[in-house]
Amino acid sequence: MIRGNNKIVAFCCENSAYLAADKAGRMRLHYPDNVRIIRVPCVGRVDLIHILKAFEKGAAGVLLIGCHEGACQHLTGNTRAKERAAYARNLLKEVGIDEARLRMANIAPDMAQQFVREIEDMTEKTKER
Amino acid sequence: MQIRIGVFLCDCGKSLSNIDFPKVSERAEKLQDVVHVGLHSNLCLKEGIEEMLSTIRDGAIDRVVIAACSPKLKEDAFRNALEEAGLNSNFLSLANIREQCSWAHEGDVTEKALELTAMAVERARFLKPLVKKDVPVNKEVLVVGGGFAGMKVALDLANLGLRTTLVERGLALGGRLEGFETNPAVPINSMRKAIEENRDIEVLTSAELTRGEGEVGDFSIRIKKGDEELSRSFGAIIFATGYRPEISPGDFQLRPGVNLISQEKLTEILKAPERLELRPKTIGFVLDVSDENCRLPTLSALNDALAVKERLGSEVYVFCKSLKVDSEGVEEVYREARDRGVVFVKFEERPRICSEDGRVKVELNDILLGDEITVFCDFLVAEERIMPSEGTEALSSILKMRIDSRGFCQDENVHLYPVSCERKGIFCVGACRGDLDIARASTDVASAVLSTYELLAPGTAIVEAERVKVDPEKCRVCLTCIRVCPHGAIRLVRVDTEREVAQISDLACEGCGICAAICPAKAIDFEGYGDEQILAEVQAIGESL
Amino acid sequence: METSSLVIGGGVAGVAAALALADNGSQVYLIETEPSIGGWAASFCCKATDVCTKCSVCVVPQKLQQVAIHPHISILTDSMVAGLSGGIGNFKVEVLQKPQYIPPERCIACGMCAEVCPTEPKAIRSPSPEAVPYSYVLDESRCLRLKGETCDLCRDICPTNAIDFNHEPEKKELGVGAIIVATGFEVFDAREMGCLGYGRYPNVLTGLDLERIFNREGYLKLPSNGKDPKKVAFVQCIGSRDESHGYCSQVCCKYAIRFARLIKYQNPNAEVTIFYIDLQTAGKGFAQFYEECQKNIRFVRGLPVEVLGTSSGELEVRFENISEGTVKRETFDVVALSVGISPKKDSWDLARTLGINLGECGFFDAKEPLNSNETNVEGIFLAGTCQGPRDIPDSIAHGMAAAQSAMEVLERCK
Amino acid sequence: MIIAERKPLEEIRGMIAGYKKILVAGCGTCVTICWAGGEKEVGILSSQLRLASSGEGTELSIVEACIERQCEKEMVEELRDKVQDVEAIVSMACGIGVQTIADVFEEKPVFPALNTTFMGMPEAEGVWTEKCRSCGDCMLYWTGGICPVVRCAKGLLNGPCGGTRKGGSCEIDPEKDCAWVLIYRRLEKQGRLDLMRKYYEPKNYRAVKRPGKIEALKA
Amino acid sequence: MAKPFREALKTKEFVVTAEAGPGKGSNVAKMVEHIELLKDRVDGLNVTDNQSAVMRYPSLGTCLLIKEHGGEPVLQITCRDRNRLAIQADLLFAYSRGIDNVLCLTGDSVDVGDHKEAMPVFDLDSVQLIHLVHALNSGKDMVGNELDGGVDFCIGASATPSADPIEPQLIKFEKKLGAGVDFIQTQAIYDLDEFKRFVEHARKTDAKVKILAGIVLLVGAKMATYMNENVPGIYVPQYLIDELAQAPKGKGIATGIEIAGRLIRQIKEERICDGVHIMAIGREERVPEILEAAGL
Repeated sequence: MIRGNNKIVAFCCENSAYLAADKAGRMRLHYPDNVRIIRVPCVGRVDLIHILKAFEKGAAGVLLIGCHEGACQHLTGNTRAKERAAYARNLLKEVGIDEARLRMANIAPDMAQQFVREIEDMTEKTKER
Repeated sequence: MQIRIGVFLCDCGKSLSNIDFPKVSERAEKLQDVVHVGLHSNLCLKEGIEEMLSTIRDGAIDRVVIAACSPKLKEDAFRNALEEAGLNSNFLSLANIREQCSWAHEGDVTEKALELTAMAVERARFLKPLVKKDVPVNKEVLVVGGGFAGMKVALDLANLGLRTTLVERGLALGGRLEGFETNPAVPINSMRKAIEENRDIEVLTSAELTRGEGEVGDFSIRIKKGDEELSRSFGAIIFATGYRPEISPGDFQLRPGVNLISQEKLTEILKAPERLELRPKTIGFVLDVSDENCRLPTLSALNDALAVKERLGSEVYVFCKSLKVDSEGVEEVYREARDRGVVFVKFEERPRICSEDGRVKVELNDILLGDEITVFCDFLVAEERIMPSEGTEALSSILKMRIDSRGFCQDENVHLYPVSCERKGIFCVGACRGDLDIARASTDVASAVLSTYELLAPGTAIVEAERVKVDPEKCRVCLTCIRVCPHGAIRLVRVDTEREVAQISDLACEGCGICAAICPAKAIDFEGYGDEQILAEVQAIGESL
Repeated sequence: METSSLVIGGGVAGVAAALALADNGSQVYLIETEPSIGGWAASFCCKATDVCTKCSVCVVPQKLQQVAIHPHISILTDSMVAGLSGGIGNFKVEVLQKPQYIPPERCIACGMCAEVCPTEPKAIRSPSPEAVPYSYVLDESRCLRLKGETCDLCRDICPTNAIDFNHEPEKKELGVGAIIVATGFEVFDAREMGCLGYGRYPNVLTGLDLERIFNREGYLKLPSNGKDPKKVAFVQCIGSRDESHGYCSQVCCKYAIRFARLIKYQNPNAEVTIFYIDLQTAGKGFAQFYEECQKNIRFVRGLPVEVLGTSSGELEVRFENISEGTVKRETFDVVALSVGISPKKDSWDLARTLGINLGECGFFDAKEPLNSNETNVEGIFLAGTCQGPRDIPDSIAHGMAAAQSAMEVLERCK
Repeated sequence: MIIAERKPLEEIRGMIAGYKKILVAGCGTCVTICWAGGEKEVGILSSQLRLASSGEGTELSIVEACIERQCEKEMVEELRDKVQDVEAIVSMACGIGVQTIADVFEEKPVFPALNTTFMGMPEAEGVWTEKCRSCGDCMLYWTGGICPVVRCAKGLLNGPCGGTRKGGSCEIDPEKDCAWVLIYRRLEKQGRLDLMRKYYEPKNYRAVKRPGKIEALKA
Repeated sequence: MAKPFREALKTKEFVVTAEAGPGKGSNVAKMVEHIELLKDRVDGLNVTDNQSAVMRYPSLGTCLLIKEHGGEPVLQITCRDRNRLAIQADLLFAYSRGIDNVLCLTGDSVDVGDHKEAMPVFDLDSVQLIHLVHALNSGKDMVGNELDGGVDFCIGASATPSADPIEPQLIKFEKKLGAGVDFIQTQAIYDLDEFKRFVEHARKTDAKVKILAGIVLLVGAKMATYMNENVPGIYVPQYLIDELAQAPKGKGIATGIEIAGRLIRQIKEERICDGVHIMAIGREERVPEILEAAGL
């Protein structure tokens, strides 16, 4: 049995979500400290295996956070990530992991509040397991 | 060879009080390959960096992990520092323990700080050096479209000493504005003359693009002129293919040419009013019927309305829903028109237009008066709907670039505005990317010209060689990466005599990593965000240290 | 002959111009009167719902980032142009910089100074989250020490010994080949239209207020009681297309519609109404978006003449519904005034210093309509909203265009 | 090339139930290109298997490998060391690869992780369509290069059935084109419609004696 | 005792056949009813072969039944369920029991039927099937072996006049004619002008072939629109749909019968073709009414 931890792995696009996270810090918006942000150049970089391995490590939840649809600097990165997340949810279902533990979100650089809300949400959702 | 990682913790002037730094450093020392852990207070300042550099030199450290403020602030400064220390600037791994740790949470976050550091260390263990290199770029520029924008591009580039080939589909340069009286006025003729005299501008009329390969700095293009096909190579391409005005008579129950005339026809009339046997008493302009969201028709209607007043002295009505005044100087023109007695009638439901004993009958609900009115005009000047010019789609598919939802060049994405498209080295200026007035178009031209100049003028471009790289051994040539690359940066090349594999252009690659994520053979590595590097971070999560 | 250049104003247009010049190898001085660059746009908010609505705000932070770390750009904050001599190719610009009690290059933003500052409110302001450079600012008017009292708390605690009370205003002389003016705009002060109740009622806001609320809070709540808004009204053309503003501000209709959409997205049962004269819905990619919006946003032609507070704390809007030809009253709980773009009041001083003309609307005057960057003075160019209303992409384009004109000058200087 | 699809995880887990140490072997040719059994997929399947078993608390250790071609005995040999210390092999190759591995490592149970579906080509990113049924009696030369045997749902040789839908799509799937309409259009374009008017004798379905075997004549 | 179908084809002005759709199961009572009802009113009862790929009582069995009750059967054979051996065997058996009319069809795909997992055979196609019957008629099986006791079938084939696109269909149709058929039975037709064009075309290739227009009984507007959308090769013009729609509730079928009658009458009067084949799918009992409506 993999040692479960309560960590939430958040793959954050460095053009949007990562900046939002920084801003949240600057605004001292306090959110649960179980989140681990992994910076990626575009959320489209996140591969299925990255998501699965995170769960293998016992992550409570995985977030893919990118720019809003239509605002990806690489045009299709975020939409691909969205499709990938959907596909990954099936893979998780196959292994009996609650799909809700993987989510794709869209956060703009200035959306510190929304970023915090995402983290809190995911933390809540993954608490009762 | 054994990796020697140096970890540099910064407590930001001892201000990050919710992190127990001694504890962090003591535990960090136990991490694999870590040979040094130092605690600093001002790593971002000169003196801080100096300290770090000497430690790096003395400790023969070859991988640097810095746990401090957000990479967005000092990453570049640190990379430069590494080079100063004689290390490859890529041997840096950062942990954001200020913005995303100390500042972001209440209470003690030592554990998290430690884990973030551990993640950075794990990542550092897999870093490989990145080499900067110069790639030559072709300084020739291809300009597609010989209208106002295209000609201006060619002239401005020539001013900056870049040679251009100006390809025009039509018989001559000039384009849409040819023969039109525009406001502001455009010196088409003098521009054409200037181009003819300019040695750095090659003009190809009645010519069209047939094929396009390659990427920024090295596009190879086939151009069909008459029955001969020329192949040329260029460093950059600028689209100035303009727009196509479309009159849909279907919008009015009128006979085109008789009581429904085009803007062109009106211009003709205005050029020589004396030729008219009888002066029209009333002329109407209709807007927002064919397309509610265009600026250009409004602009031309306003200018024409004024001209009509001045030269024909007719009654002028402008029927519209919402007058588009959001371009420079239009409000003034609008006011002037009103002062000169042009009548503006606003409607909510589209007017009922039909011809009645030779004249045009316009019935509509004038929302300012709040009731039905009927206006008789001698003729109506048809509203032109602004459409992408013919072949835009074909052209963009030749160069593998996306078009927007209305079929114009350049996808709707704010990061591309004003003039870029998803492929580096290809620019779209003027009305080919939407309905743009002349003022905006000339601004477009200037920005595209400067971007092109920046790209090509030096003759070479400095890139990080093989940051994203296809391993020719592992590549199965499934073409997936070529199909998915949003920047058209990947192509097939022969590695040895018989075998072809995908190869990424260092210059055209924008480093998104989409290809690396999707490659079914895991043949693509993305230094800094490679699988092993990302997975290393993942592995470090939740490790009790 | 100088190949370096000066950009006056650190807003989007200025930043775009500076980047374009610097990327082309010119040494750029970017001067900004405020303590940080970015101008208005830096404090604006993304208006995306579940999809991007193309407001372009998200392109700003990256540009600021690039400027901040660009080796060829030196940023001078708290600075203004005091004098100009010479001409195209070799201008001598006299720049006056306010005392840098906390020099940005020394401040690590640890914030300990603010913690110890005894005054209330603090004399040391923390930078806004998007500030570039990200450093603390000392407010002369509040600082005890500068008022002559003895207080060294902040200086003593500052870990980098950055704080220095003896800083004097600094005069710098810069030699540049070309100058780009990008001083931006002023937001129309809605108080000038007292009848609309701005400043009188907490729930009467301006577009600018909305930008800031969404930027900081992320969600719109009633300023009066923190509840979700149920009925929201937008009023267009505030400080645009009137006697004193003979132009369209170009941005208001779009931002109003985007905000309306965003509010609907965040709480779908809110009713949103937009009062307008002519809707400016042209522009790349906006048509379909507007189509969408018409489904769940109410557009009313005609502008309110008066906004009154009701006993129940709501806002009664009296407006002439032109389409129906009637004067109506309707209550809302938020009224947002779509304030427009006004020329800067102090433009005149700069105009005099640089010898460039002002147009009748109060914006800097472009020499010829076909090149709205050129001024009457050779070598001085205009960028962005200081020349006329523009949205973010147009300002960036205009900035780059100005840089292109400047570049031609600098090329000749080489 | 050969197109395959991965089996549902449940089915695969059913096969390997009880084994504690397995090898998941990918194939680097056809099934990599069709996103079914390449190195990437090996990683995903292995990860899924680990997650599933750890979820149940059963232990399972997995060796991951991906070789050039599983349909070559010599190349399969590369796996020998890895095979040595596992109890079973999950092959992510086509049916051919699975059998090759099974032949080479007779002593070990070999399980297929893929369903081999057809021979086809990529239509677009992530889309593959069937193009050939290896009937051993190629008739493409008179059907304008469009194979009615596989692309007509009924494999008709003398023209379309009455089931052609409006606009020329297939009776069984409006998404698919009627092969014979395609053939008609192509031959028409080439001015060779006479080919379509010819009568074609019943097909020789034994052109290849099954199981097929070819011995190239040695020069 | 009805006179042989082939006789009717040769001699009669206007030939009428009706379709008999076997049911699922061994209970043939209802079938017998229909046979009794129709056998003397029509020149041939035409039995479907696992129609729409739904497993049913066999075509061959039903034909025997018709024979037993003194009717004139037309055996439908599709290529879907039997390979060339089975087909030939069945034909020999049929002939030996006096069933000597055969309609050669491709057959609907198993995908549309109730045994979707079944192996679709299609060893032959309809054109090849026609050739096969000719081979048997000449006393040899399809590989040329002599038969001990030959056969003599009256051969029919199908056609789809309202297919879109029509050209490929016509080419195949010409092949059928080329193979040699005695009669053509078309898919349901409603637009007579279109049908006329089709007949013209057919005559060009084969002046003698007898053409029976397919008449499918419409029971209501819904059915009509459904067929337009879902049944390939059938097109019901809007005016007919409207006519059906206007019919009072429950009277739809009456209107349908009326329409069918009208069509048949017009075909007969204008001598557009040689007869009709009535398909009253599941409503065989109403066929007499149609005949009356048609004045037959």
